[in-house]
Amino acid sequence: MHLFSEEFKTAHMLAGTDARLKLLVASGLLVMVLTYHGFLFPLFVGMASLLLCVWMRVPLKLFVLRFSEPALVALILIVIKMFFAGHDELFSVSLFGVSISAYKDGLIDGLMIASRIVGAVSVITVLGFATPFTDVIAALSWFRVPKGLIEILMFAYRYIFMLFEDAMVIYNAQKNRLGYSNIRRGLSSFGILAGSLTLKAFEHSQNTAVAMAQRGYDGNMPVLKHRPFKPSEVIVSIFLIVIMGLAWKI
Amino acid sequence: MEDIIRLAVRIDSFQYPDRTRAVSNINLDIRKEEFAGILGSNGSGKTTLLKIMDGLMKDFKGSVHLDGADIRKLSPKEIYRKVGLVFQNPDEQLFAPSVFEDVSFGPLNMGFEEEEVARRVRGALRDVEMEDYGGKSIHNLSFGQKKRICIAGLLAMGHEILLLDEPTAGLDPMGEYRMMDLLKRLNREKGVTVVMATHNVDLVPLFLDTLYILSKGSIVRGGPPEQVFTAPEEMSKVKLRLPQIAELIYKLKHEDNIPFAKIPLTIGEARREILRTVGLLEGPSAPERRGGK
Amino acid sequence: MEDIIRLAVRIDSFQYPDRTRAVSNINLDIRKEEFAGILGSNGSGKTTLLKIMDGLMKDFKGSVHLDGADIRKLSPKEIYRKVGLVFQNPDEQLFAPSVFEDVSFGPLNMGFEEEEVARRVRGALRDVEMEDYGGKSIHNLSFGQKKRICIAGLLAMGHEILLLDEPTAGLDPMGEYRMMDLLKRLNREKGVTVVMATHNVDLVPLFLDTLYILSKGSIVRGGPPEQVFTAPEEMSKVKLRLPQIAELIYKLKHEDNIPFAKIPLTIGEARREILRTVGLLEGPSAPERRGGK
Amino acid sequence: MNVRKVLAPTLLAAGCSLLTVSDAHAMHISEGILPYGWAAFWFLASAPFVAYGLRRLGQASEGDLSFKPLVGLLTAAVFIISCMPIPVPVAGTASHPCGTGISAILLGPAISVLVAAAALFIQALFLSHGGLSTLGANIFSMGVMGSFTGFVVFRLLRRFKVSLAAAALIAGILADWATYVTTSFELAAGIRGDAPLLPLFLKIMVAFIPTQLPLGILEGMMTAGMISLLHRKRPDLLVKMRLIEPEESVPCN
Ligand SMILES: Nc1ncnc2c1ncn2[C@@H]1O[C@H](COP(=O)(O)OP(=O)(O)OP(=O)(O)O)[C@@H](O)[C@H]1O
Ligand SMILES: Nc1ncnc2c1ncn2[C@@H]1O[C@H](COP(=O)(O)OP(=O)(O)OP(=O)(O)O)[C@@H](O)[C@H]1O
Ligand SMILES: [Mg+2]
Ligand SMILES: [Mg+2]
Repeated sequence: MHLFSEEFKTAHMLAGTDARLKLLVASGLLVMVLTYHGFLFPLFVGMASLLLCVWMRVPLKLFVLRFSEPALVALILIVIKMFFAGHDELFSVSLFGVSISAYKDGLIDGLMIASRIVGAVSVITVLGFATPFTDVIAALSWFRVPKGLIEILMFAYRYIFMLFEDAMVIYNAQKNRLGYSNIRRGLSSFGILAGSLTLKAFEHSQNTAVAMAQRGYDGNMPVLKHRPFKPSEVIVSIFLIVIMGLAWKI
Repeated sequence: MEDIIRLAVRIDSFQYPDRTRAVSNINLDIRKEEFAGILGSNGSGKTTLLKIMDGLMKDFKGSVHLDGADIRKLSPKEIYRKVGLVFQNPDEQLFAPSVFEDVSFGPLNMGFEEEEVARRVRGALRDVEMEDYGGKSIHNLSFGQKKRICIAGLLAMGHEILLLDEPTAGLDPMGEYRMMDLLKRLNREKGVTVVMATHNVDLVPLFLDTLYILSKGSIVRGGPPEQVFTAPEEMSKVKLRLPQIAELIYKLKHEDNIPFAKIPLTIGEARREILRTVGLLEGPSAPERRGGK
Repeated sequence: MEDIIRLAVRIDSFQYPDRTRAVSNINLDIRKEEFAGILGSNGSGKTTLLKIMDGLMKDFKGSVHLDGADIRKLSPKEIYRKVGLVFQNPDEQLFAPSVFEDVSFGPLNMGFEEEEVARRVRGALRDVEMEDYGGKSIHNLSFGQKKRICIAGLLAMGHEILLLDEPTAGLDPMGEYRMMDLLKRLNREKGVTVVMATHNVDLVPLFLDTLYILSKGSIVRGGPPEQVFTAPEEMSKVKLRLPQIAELIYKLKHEDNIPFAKIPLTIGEARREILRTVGLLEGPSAPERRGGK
Repeated sequence: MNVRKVLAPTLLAAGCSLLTVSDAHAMHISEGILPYGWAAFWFLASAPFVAYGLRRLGQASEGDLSFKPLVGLLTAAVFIISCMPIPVPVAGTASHPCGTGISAILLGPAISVLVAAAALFIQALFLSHGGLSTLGANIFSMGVMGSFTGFVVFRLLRRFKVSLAAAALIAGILADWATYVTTSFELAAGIRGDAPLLPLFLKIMVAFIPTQLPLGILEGMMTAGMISLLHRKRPDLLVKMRLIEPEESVPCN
């Protein structure tokens, strides 16, 4: 399962940097992208992020996959805006006798939103690629995100893997006994898989609770420890924010 | 083994919700620093009994006392400070993403400093011979490796009472032996009280102070291992058998009429016994001649 | 064992996604009606090897041929009509709600009529001594009982080639013996080719035609069990040991200089060997005197 | 077994489509779509619900160590369920169910908001599915509207002695639709610029009808399937969640 693809995350310098700083810088950039009026800055951020991803050796396939959804949304938005909002008629097409006109200001609006999407998504994508999940959690707890939420995130993260794992395991077990030998049997097997996965998952969560209680869990996860900030990293982060801030201003 | 009772188990009966009566008529005292074993066939109730002793199942008829206190009235925290249970199936026990995180979970909850935690984790991983696997994901271990990590997870906490459900199952022959040796050392040197369920008639009984035989949910025999393993017929009634070494000597004694004085359980004892008996057959001087020890 | 190769395994190397190299340089031929065993310490790659042989993992370097056909090119249907794998951890294998439903899953998929399915399920459950548990929920079984149901699930399908990952682990001593006996009978009477991974040095090797020793992902030794089990030092290098009986006789022979002609693996053989040797020491007529067989 | 019949096609479709990535998820609002004003507004709107959820979580997990793992499990389930793009042939696009119906029924609406928040956060960060800046909006539509609708509908129907499965079915459907209506509104408000809100909202909603109508029904069936499966196999859980009375729990074997 390449959902989180932790594998390449350790291979580069960015993975090791303080997750709190990464989170701050990313949020800063995100705010700048959202508050910017125009195309240039978001596209610039997008380009920079893309380069970073290349540098991090993010597999291209993964990258495209990550961007496919926002890109499509952006495209749809451009179309919606172009045809449904605006005054400045650009051209008009006639479809089944109904004439629909495209508007120039609508198109520009659409493009602006699209560039915002590209910029924002790429910032978060880099953040996601560059930060192991557990680091994110630790950083969040430092930012005083409520403990309940943090714990749910931690459990959820574990169970996501577990559910995929369990689904694979059941699937293999069924395949091994000819579970998917024809469509009818396949359907029935899949039903069993779904049901079994559900029950197994609940069973698992109870087992986890018992196993954790056994080892001293009393309803609160042990506190996550934080290393002190590294001055060099802090300086680089501030520098980055300032530069980007300048670019944003211009 | 001292004469203080740490776990006093009196179970009239316990039924699972589907009405399977898994254990009944249990009267078992685990003494301080005892090394006890529970041997029984599949479905005889070993796991159920250990889970009851660990306070995980409460709706049994009878009582279980931990250091004199009713286990049903103790909070999980009070129980688990003293008692730790290694589950039979490692997948029921491991939950953290990586080996290190899993093993450190207990010590962290006990409130130790980071260094102490790391020290304990390293120590525990060394004990189960998995030092190099700290960073590995839990899912990516082999079965025997998972089993080892389960045990490490409890060792790192340093419980006074360890309950182990088949700790040697799934370990390789050398791992089995080392694990038993480790438990024995914990028991002798640190005074840890150990209760383990097992099928391993060949190896495990040699390490135990007391051995209980469980059959259909009840204890049918108990005592030092040499006294419990007597006749093969007795054992096969409860779907068990003698240790192989014992069986060999038993057969030589009873079917081939070689006059062994006792039935040994270990290779070392058997060697001595054979040499002595063969020596007897040949005349008293024989063993010396062969330099046997 | 015939001289037709059913599984030809040539693996240069196999790596898990996290870069663990689990097996390498495997060159293994499983013959028709062979009963082969793979012995190895924890993490030596047994499970991985069996999963590759079962077609579950395909991105290895090398080739595996099933009856001459590249296993990577066969459809699941083609593979699993012939080959069945019993997983090491029963929780990886059982998925249906009840025992009956789980065991009948395979036969149903093979398209049998309801009666035939029921007949097969009953037969398989009888084979693993779980006849009375058909209606029980899978989750409510003991570990050993689950293990038995796993095996029943495959037996009910009647595969020509059975791969078993630690089929005796978790079974009680008598269950272990019966299971091996059952597999042996399947092998001898029905011509089923059996490959099993195991840690059980004491019992399992006695039943095998061929024994392979796996260490760090490679096969380091192979041959009939008597030839593989030679010196204890050799074994302990790969974290294994001799069967206890063999070790006893080995020690008597090499340390106590009792002139045994060979190192037996089973109790029966050991008895004969001891009687013969002791008889020799006493003079040729001795065994008859004691009526030893 | 009826559950199996319902679950099978549902999940098979979902599973197959996981492999063919042809997705334009309509349910979560993507990163960057909303102008900052709206983004902030939706954060503020959902904050009280999250806070309330946290309080309920604290109360519920007190003395029950298995509660937080259970919430985590359902979060994982919601995460996965709302990652399944389901192709809808009519519209030529794909969308996904949200799963908050089931979590609201099992855990109550307040905690279900948390579940949605956590699932959305992980998706935003690691899958670019939804977004951090649009997290507030997505929590509001999927978490708040989805959960409360699902929960209220379920409880109401149960009050009128509707069977568990039927109540779950309808609750699942309506939770899904409520989410989609809210999302459409958020989207329209966010992107309209100076165009009038209502027509755009209606257009977006209509555009998604072919996708979302059948999807809602699919989600309802999934919810019903899971609830009745739990009812048969783990009635103890439903009793614990106060969905059924202890005497309603059929003994399992
Ligand atoms: N959750 C459960 N619900 C119902 N019955 C159960 C449950 N767990 C175990 N049993 C039954 O209770 C009996 C005792 O089970 P237990 O797990 O204690 O056996 P065991 O001695 O540990 O066996 P094994 O050697 O196979 O581990 C068995 O007959 C089993 O089928
Ligand atoms: N899914 C996985 N991902 C990564 N590494 C794995 C995975 N499964 C097993 N390994 C590693 O591969 C090696 C071989 O594992 P395997 O399960 O084949 O061992 P085994 O011989 O079956 O051991 P055991 O006796 O404990 O069952 C081990 O070092 C293990 O840690
Ligand atoms: Mg057990
Ligand atoms: Mg293995």
